[in-house]
Amino acid sequence: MTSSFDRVESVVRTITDTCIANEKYFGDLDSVVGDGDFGFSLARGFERVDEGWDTFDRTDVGTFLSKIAIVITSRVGGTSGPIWGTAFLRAGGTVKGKVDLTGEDVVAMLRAAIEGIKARGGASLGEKTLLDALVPMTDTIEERLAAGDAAADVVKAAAVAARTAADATKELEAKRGRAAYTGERSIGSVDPGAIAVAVLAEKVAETW
Amino acid sequence: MTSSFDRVESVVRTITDTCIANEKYFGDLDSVVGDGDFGFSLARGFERVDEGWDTFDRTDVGTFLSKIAIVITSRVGGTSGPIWGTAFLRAGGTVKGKVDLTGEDVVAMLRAAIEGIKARGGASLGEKTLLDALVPMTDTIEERLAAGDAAADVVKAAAVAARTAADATKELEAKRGRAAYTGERSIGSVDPGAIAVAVLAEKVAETW
Amino acid sequence: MAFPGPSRRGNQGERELLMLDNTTMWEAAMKKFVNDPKNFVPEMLKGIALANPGTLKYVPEYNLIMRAEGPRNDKVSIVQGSGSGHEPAHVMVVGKGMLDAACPGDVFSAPPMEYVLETTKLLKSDKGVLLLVNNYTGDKMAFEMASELAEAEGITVKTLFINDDVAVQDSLYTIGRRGVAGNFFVMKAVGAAAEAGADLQECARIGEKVNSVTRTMGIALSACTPPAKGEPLFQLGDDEIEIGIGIHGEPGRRREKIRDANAIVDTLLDAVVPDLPYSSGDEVALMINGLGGTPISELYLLYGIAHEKLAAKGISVWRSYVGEYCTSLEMAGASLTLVKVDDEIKQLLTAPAEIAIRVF
Amino acid sequence: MAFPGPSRRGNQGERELLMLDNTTMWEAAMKKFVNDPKNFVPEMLKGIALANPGTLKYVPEYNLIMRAEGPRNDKVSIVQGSGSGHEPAHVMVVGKGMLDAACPGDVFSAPPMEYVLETTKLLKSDKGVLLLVNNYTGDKMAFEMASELAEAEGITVKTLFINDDVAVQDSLYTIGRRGVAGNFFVMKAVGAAAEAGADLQECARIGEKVNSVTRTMGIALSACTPPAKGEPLFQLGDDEIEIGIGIHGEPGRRREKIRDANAIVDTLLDAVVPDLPYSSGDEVALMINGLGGTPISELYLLYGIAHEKLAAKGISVWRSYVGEYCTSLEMAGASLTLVKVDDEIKQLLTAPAEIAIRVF
Ligand SMILES: Nc1ncnc2c1ncn2[C@@H]1O[C@H](COP(=O)(O)OP(=O)(O)O)[C@@H](O)[C@H]1O
Ligand SMILES: Nc1ncnc2c1ncn2[C@@H]1O[C@H](COP(=O)(O)OP(=O)(O)O)[C@@H](O)[C@H]1O
Ligand SMILES: [Mg+2]
Ligand SMILES: [Mg+2]
Ligand SMILES: [Mg+2]
Ligand SMILES: [Mg+2]
Repeated sequence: MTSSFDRVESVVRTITDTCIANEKYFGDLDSVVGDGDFGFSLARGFERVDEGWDTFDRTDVGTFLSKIAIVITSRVGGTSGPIWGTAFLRAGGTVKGKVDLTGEDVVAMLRAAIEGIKARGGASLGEKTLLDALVPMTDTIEERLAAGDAAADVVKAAAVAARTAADATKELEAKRGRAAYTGERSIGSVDPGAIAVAVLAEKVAETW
Repeated sequence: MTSSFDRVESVVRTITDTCIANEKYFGDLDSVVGDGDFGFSLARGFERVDEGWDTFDRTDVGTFLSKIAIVITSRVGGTSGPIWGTAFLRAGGTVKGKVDLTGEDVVAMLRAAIEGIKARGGASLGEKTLLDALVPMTDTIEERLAAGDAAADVVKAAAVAARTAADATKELEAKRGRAAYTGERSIGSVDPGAIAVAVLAEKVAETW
Repeated sequence: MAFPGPSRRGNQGERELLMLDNTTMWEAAMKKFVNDPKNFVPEMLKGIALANPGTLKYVPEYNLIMRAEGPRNDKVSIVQGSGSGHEPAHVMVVGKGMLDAACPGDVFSAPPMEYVLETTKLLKSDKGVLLLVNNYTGDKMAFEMASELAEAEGITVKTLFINDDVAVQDSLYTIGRRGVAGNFFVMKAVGAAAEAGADLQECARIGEKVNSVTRTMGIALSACTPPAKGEPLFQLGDDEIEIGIGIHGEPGRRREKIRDANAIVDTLLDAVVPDLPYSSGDEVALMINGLGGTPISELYLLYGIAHEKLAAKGISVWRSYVGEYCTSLEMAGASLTLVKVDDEIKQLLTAPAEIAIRVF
Repeated sequence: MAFPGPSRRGNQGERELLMLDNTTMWEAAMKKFVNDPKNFVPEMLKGIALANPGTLKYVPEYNLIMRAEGPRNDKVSIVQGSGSGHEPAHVMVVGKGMLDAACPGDVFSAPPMEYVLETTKLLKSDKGVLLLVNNYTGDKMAFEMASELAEAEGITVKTLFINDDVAVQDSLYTIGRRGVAGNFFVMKAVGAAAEAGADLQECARIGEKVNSVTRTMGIALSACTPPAKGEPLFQLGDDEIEIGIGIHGEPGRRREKIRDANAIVDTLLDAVVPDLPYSSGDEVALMINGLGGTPISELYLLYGIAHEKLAAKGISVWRSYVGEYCTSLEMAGASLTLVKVDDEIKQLLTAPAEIAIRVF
């Protein structure tokens, strides 16, 4: 599987639009055991991405993603700004100078994003964060690519994996972020960050 | 009709108990276009009357009523303290030194109370105050006494007159007190003070 | 409440039922920090005194908060009474440079006459006692009766009625405009003058002057629940606001649909500005007063809008007053007050004072 | 929001639908003084600046309120950031003797990293910049990233995390206790020290010291509605209260039935007192902080009860702090904070300060 710059742009575009469109939904998820700002924070940040859309340096995928990362890190409030910004920054870092991406590149980007998130926030798998959707999704992508699946199928499988994993965060007790304060009371509600990953993966699959 | 000191005491006792028992009802009436404190104010004041009940000087009806008046004037807040206190004070003033009262005494007491209320608050008939129940009730008592009715019948007729008149305050526009601020919006709800007079008259008739 | 020993008493059953009702009511409906609702005011007053040891004294018999040092014969005593439920007005603005004492009634009830009389006696000074009263029927009666009686006992008393609320117009019948949040400016100016040694006449002149250039208009977004009542005083629809609300929850001029903050400030200014009127070139104090349940963030938002709209009319804000000055329990809402200031008023409003409400 | 010219863009339809939804939501459900909910924070900040001309400055690019005179090289700059919705914390305690600047994020959101970085740059001083941060994941990250970048630009920075909330216990996993209303005491003490010329090290020492003797516990009687959300953050039953509520509406330790004020004070003291612990013979500052929707009358009632219960334990209250210090929008509720004081802390807490929130 190779992916053109256009494809990267279209995926980032989808992420941008989806985060803006789901402001209320993401916010509602975050008010169950959090503070309700997750949707607002992402939406305001991705509005900035939208506003600057035509101005980002598109020399290569790495540069493009790092520009997006700066907007997110700088302008998204709450935990999500540093977390999501770091993810985009690290993903971009693995593909500096590249214009076309291989399947291995995509997996490397996602692994780098995951490591960045872990480094920034100190979370591990199973602590009820967006990692609990992102990691299983990346695993699936890697497996399907290894199995030689077509890109469109890989993307669909990724969406299914992300959704399944995100829904499964319901059973977890939060150990990180604001939800962690509630301890056992966090069991029974899904993690907003994980659901956001699932929604984004589904939208990407839909618009592939 | 003559009335013993016992009868006076029993009427005042009924007023006291009824005002305490109707705290919530009177308060609710006052929150429609007023500030909701009418029931609370009367109840707290008559609780004082209750507490001091055995201690009031019972030399004669005038002295007894003036002692009650002092408690009410002193300890009832809002408009009702001065208004109701003045009414008791003036009523007592007309029967100084008397232990048994005639029908004429009762009418004189009520007329004096009415004049006291008017002097204190500047209100006239038809301005949606307790006067609009008190005056028709007094008129009825005077008529029935003149017609030679028995005391128990006079008291019953008084209760009916007070009730009818109090209910009719619904149609009036408030010109005095807090309700007056609302002007035309006061039309459609009864005056709490007038209803209180009706309730008291009915209880007096019941317990006669 | 304990019923005292043997006595002639009527329908006891009905009264016990009522007490039971009250308890149930409290448990079921009331989200308040309160013990026995009947003791709400005394327990609050006790808290104020405990929070200000050495400077404030609480006299439980008369709901009285007074300066611990008591009245001084070389200073006019300034006293304000009114219903409770408007805190910090007036019990929390007792102290050097403002009130000498405040005697509140129960929630939203004028103080009983006796409270006013005994307060006046306890605050007796050779220079006289100035009673500040918000202009309501009950308060007026209690203060008039009390000052008559106090004078009969040889105390020099003057009474000043505050009536800054433009929501209620004078008429042949009503007692006239109500006193609302603008009373803060009267208390502050008169308090400063008295502290500086002004005589009773002069204190009264200053109070009248400040009152005459002060106008207020309020808006409620929600009702409020007097503790002893246990239920909201009135019902406002989910999208309704009450324009011209009284500080005791009395209905105002009219009900309207909720609108944005710009439109609300317009409504308030349209009522207040033409009333005095305040005109281009005037300097004003601008108060945005919270009614109890509205956060200070919203008050500052309103302030910014009002400040700019006044500037656009050529009216310049000399000083801002943003916060809670005269509330209606936990009612959500705000009032806007303008005071036309001159050098004398400015000096009195900024003179030092040491009162219970402070930040640190 | 205007969409800029021609650009590659996805599902526009869905976004327009969302905007429509937002408008409807505002009109239908929200009883607040607000224009466009997205501009709630900027419009409030503008109001603060307009209310304090000459002393405070608003820098819209970074949600920044700073002293008008700017940083001084002979004084450590004290900066606090956090989410908005906690007013007066922290934007209204900027001024001489307290903060040099505050950079809030949106309602209940840590400020974006860029705000913190640019604020730090604008507040650069030869004596250094002290960043005060309430201990939450998002705030911690933003401040850590910003101070790394600021140091890279040659600014001397120290960061101090405030964590006074006993409702949340330390654990292997969580970031630890939260910072809540007790941060007022840290800001006040550090502000006074900086004003008096203390160096960065000394300011940090004082901040750590005050933080180490400060403990808070809060209770919510109602939820609150972030303007941009338009709906309450959570639902509490008519007779339910949330014990150990977070200042962003995060659930607390548990839900219980509403009880009387005495029992509530017991719950708060039982959580706070044994935590440090505060013991017989200690002198404390006692703060009863309102969460935004609770009237000051109820706060004083709680104060009085707490004061007496502490006295009964042999803990004497040195000074009272009753009012709103750190709120959660219009949430009804209160928190209780104790600070164990010594002469140094007393002196710093009572040192003069000139800040936006004031009475007159
Ligand atoms: N330490 C962490 N590491 C990684 N992700 C985290 C961490 N803490 C929280 N998150 C994610 O962030 C989401 C919440 O984001 P946001 O609302 O911006 O945070 P907050 O309001 O608590 O600052 C959570 O649903 C979770 O997926
Ligand atoms: N000026 C007046 N003269 C006589 N009665 C009055 C006057 N004003 C009000 N009232 C009566 O008092 C009642 C309200 O009493 P209360 O609640 O104690 O007054 P407030 O709360 O307005 O001070 C009214 O229902 C009316 O009957
Ligand atoms: Mg959140
Ligand atoms: Mg009333
Ligand atoms: Mg009243
Ligand atoms: Mg947040």
